[in-house]
Amino acid sequence: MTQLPGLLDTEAIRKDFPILDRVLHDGKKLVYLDNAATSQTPRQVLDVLNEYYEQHNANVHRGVHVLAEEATALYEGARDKVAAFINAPSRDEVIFTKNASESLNLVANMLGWADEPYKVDHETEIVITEMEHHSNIVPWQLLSQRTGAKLKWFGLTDDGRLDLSNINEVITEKTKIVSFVLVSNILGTHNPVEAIVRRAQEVGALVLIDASQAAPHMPLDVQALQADFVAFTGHKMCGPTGIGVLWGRQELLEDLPPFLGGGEMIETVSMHSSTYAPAPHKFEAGTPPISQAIGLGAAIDYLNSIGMENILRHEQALTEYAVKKLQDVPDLKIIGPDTAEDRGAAISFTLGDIHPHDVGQVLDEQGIAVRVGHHCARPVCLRYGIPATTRASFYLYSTPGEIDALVDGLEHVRNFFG
Amino acid sequence: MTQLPGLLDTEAIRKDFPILDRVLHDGKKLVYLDNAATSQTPRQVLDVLNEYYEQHNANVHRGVHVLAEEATALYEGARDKVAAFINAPSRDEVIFTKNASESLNLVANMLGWADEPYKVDHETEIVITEMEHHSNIVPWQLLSQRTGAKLKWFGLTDDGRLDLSNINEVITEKTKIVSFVLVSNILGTHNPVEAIVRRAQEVGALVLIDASQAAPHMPLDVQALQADFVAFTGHKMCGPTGIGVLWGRQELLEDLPPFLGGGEMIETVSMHSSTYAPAPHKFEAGTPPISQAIGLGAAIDYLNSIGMENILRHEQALTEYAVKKLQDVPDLKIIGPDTAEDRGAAISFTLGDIHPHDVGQVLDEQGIAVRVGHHCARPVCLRYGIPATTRASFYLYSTPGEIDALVDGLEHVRNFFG
Amino acid sequence: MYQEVILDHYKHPHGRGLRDGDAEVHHVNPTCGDEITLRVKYAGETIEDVSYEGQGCSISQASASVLNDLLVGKELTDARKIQETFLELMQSKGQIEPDDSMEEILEDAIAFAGVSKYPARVKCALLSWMAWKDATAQALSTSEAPPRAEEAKTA
Amino acid sequence: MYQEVILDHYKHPHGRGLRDGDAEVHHVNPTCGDEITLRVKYAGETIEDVSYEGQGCSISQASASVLNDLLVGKELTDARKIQETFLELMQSKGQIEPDDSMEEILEDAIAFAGVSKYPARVKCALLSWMAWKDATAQALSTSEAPPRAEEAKTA
Ligand SMILES: Cc1ncc(COP(=O)(O)O)c(C=O)c1O
Ligand SMILES: Cc1ncc(COP(=O)(O)O)c(C=O)c1O
Repeated sequence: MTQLPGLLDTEAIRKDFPILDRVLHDGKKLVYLDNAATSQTPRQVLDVLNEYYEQHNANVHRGVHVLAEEATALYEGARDKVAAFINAPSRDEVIFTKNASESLNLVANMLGWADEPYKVDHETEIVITEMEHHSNIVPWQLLSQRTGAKLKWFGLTDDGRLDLSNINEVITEKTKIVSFVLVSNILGTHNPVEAIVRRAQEVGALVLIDASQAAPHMPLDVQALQADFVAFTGHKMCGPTGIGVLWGRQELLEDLPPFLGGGEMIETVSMHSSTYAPAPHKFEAGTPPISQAIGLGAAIDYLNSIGMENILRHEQALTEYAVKKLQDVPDLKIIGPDTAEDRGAAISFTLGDIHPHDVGQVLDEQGIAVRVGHHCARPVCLRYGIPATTRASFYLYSTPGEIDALVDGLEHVRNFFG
Repeated sequence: MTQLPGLLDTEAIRKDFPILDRVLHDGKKLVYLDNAATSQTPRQVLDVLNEYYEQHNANVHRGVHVLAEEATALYEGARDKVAAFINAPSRDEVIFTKNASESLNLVANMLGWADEPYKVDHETEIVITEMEHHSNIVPWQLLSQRTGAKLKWFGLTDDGRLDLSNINEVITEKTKIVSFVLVSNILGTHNPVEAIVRRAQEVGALVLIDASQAAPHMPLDVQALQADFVAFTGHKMCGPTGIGVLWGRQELLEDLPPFLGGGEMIETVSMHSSTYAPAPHKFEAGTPPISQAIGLGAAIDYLNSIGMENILRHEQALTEYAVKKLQDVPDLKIIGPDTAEDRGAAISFTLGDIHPHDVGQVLDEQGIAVRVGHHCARPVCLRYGIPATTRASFYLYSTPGEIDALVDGLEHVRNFFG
Repeated sequence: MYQEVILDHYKHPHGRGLRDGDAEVHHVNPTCGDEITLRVKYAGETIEDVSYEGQGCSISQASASVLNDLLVGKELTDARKIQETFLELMQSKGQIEPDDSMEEILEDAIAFAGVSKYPARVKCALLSWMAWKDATAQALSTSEAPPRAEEAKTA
Repeated sequence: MYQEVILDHYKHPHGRGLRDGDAEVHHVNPTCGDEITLRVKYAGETIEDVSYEGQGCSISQASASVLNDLLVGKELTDARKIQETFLELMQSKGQIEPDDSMEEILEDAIAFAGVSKYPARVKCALLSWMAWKDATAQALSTSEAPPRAEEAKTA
């Protein structure tokens, strides 16, 4: 077995993930390298979910019976855990959504309906980047179509990084919001937050950071980031599906208008008018994803038990190993940074003329699960003139042995289509 | 044990719900009568959730590996189950949301951004009723504030039914949308769909039916209802939290604009513009609540195994029994229809001058879980000049014995505060 | 949680009814609809009267009655101390075991210790106290600049 | 799913390249970016040529090659029958065991039976066929009113 400095004790960790024992296609052991799409769920999280439904299930808030109080305490307890995990100044700044996409749309809609000074309208500009996930592109296209605001973006350099050379032209006095990804899900690039935030603050624009590929993999400190909003999603960080998070600065959440209307988000309702509860409830209409939030809390406990610094170190070691090994595969070209520096553990590549669909399919026949396609970041494919990529992405349970299996698998693919 | 005609074999059914064995406050057995807030979850659903996470968990759509294909088949299979459950003409008319509130907001937002003939603007009118859940009031207040459309509503009669006497003045040629609840969560009233739909069709208005309190309790046939949209929520029908449904007529879903933008809802994206996938995906941005949809599918299997007709009969028998027994409690006044006719299994009442909070608390001390407050339907409380109600609500596992326990509990409450 | 003392105050509220005052506030607990209208009357720094009307559960009603008992006749500095101690108790989630000094300050109000275990009911217990705080701020701002709580404490 | 026949067609595509035609269409598979530009040329009801250019996976490329093999020289009625049979096979989710009559109609295209088990790949296999159908409709509508598929079948 390959030993790299900084690796976690994956033998022990893998025991927590029942799915990793799955055997596919008559005897192929699952090699799960699709973690940027979704992570697997440890039994510690499943245990908490089961216990919730078997012991405490009730609708939250305003109940006076025991189950309702327990469910509320668990749900609000999960909020405390998330707040601590991202070092939020206040638990009331943590809004539960259904996924990162809803979190991003929530901000776009708040700003669309906001009063001055936040209001996005035809005289203002929105800034994103060419490496955004579709979930951080389409909401802004919709907002721009509906308000007349101009949508601008940072382009990419040939080596898969943000081109900030024209930052002062892209972010201007007209910019109301700058929204960008902390770690790209297709390129793996870890973006330079500070430079962007500094310029945004200079012109008084708000900053939204899409941390969907960061929160699962490294310590996240919203205060250090100096952003106004940070979005991420539960299913990529050992949590269940159906839960996302939006963190936002308290005074913004106070000032900005609500998005979805309904039960739980109100203070008082009459047929003629309503007033709204303070944040976070103002932004959580209807019965929230209760068990999912609790499951995310359990996932955070699990990640903390291993340590985000340790997870980061583990993935960095794997990424360095993988980048090297992959570059030895003939005809393989990494799309994105081709060193382990300032990058996450998602590595996209092309393999000669072999279409990623074929790469993925033949790898699958060997039990190796990777993602192929444009990874919901089609502008990146357009930018690099490729139809799609194959992407391998690692997590805390990934091993060097799995990277070796991938490399062997790619050799097989080459022979197969050679 | 009280035997009523039409009752289900609750002894067998209750074995499926682990939480019903819970013992509270040193030895009080849980009597769960808060089913209108949320239902309990049978182990058949939990088993499916666990199996999903332990065997098949992956992100859905566009994956070529086994797990992705299995997860997609399970997720889309759940859509088939929902479509069959509500007799939808097409599976593509079933949109998964996070809860009924999102479903209702989705329609309000579609109409706000729609082109003619659907567009809601300052020349048009929106019609709701005074017995709506806040989740079917606030979205329309927001839409009305943001577009200038006029919000109108049907009032209530003294016996807790819709006052349709002025239907032709309420629904007019200006009406673009009529949105109302099929079964009220506070009054229990089952509303006369046909009269409202007929008038709406006459003036060419769309009809949205909030079936949150209907779908769990009776056969639901969207074609028979002749509505344009129907919304409901998974956690009230033995499913997990974090999943809701919006059914809509195909041609409307084609014509109307998207709401949340992001991954999965697109056809093709460039930085300059995007096109959208056909429904239902057009309305499902981001990673959907995968396991929750699958869990809802399992809940539907479970309900079907018992039979929605049988569940309806069971609840009708219980409701008739409860209405009679409750009326024998001195000072108890039912808010809503005081017979079992055209009503669901949620019964609200006041008990003399004793505040519902006190009623609920003292019942809780006896292990009896009811809901107290305005039940997210504050206009109903205003209408009847009461601050709040106590509400008992039943489901397929409820028994006459639990109703007896409630009645005894209420006697105790009266003595306690007497 | 339903201590005899609480039930007594609920059934026989002290000082209920609206009388003359320097300021009036109306507070609502949106989750349950509890309401209170409350007036304060000051003679300099002395609380001459706290009068109130309202509807709500036994906890919110009894709490208003206890408030009237405890605060009428007190100096503002002492009243603030009582209010803060009550707030601390109610936010303790049942973790504080009231000691003698707390009992001395809170008198009958110590009976609400059990309520602090029920998050849904804490707001009921605090309703009148928050209303009093608010009304006092209004009354004093219209007369003369009030001493701030912090200054008052060290005075 | 990667039958020898499919790989052969992929590596040595038949009739690839754009030539003269009556109509041209461009189809894209948005989920994977597969693209095809396809032209049809008719001589009356006879398919004189199907020419194409495109990029995509082996399945979509091989499928276009097989299409060219199967359809060029056929009468429209027969071509429609082949297209419909192929569609049926691809939508079978691996449930159809192709019988002799199907094999006779589909020839090499029968090799795609295995692909039908992979929902994500079915669209790849159908891309060129959908493009052909579309191009044909265009070509015929610009010349004369085409016989409808239903009529053609019973003819
Ligand atoms: C009638 C009615 N409509 C809408 C809702 C909202 O459902 P959810 O809270 O799941 O969004 C509820 C339940 O809370 C309800 O009873
Ligand atoms: C960078 C990035 N942003 C946003 C998202 C959207 O997350 P979700 O699909 O959970 O809404 C993803 C993942 O799909 C992502 O990788």
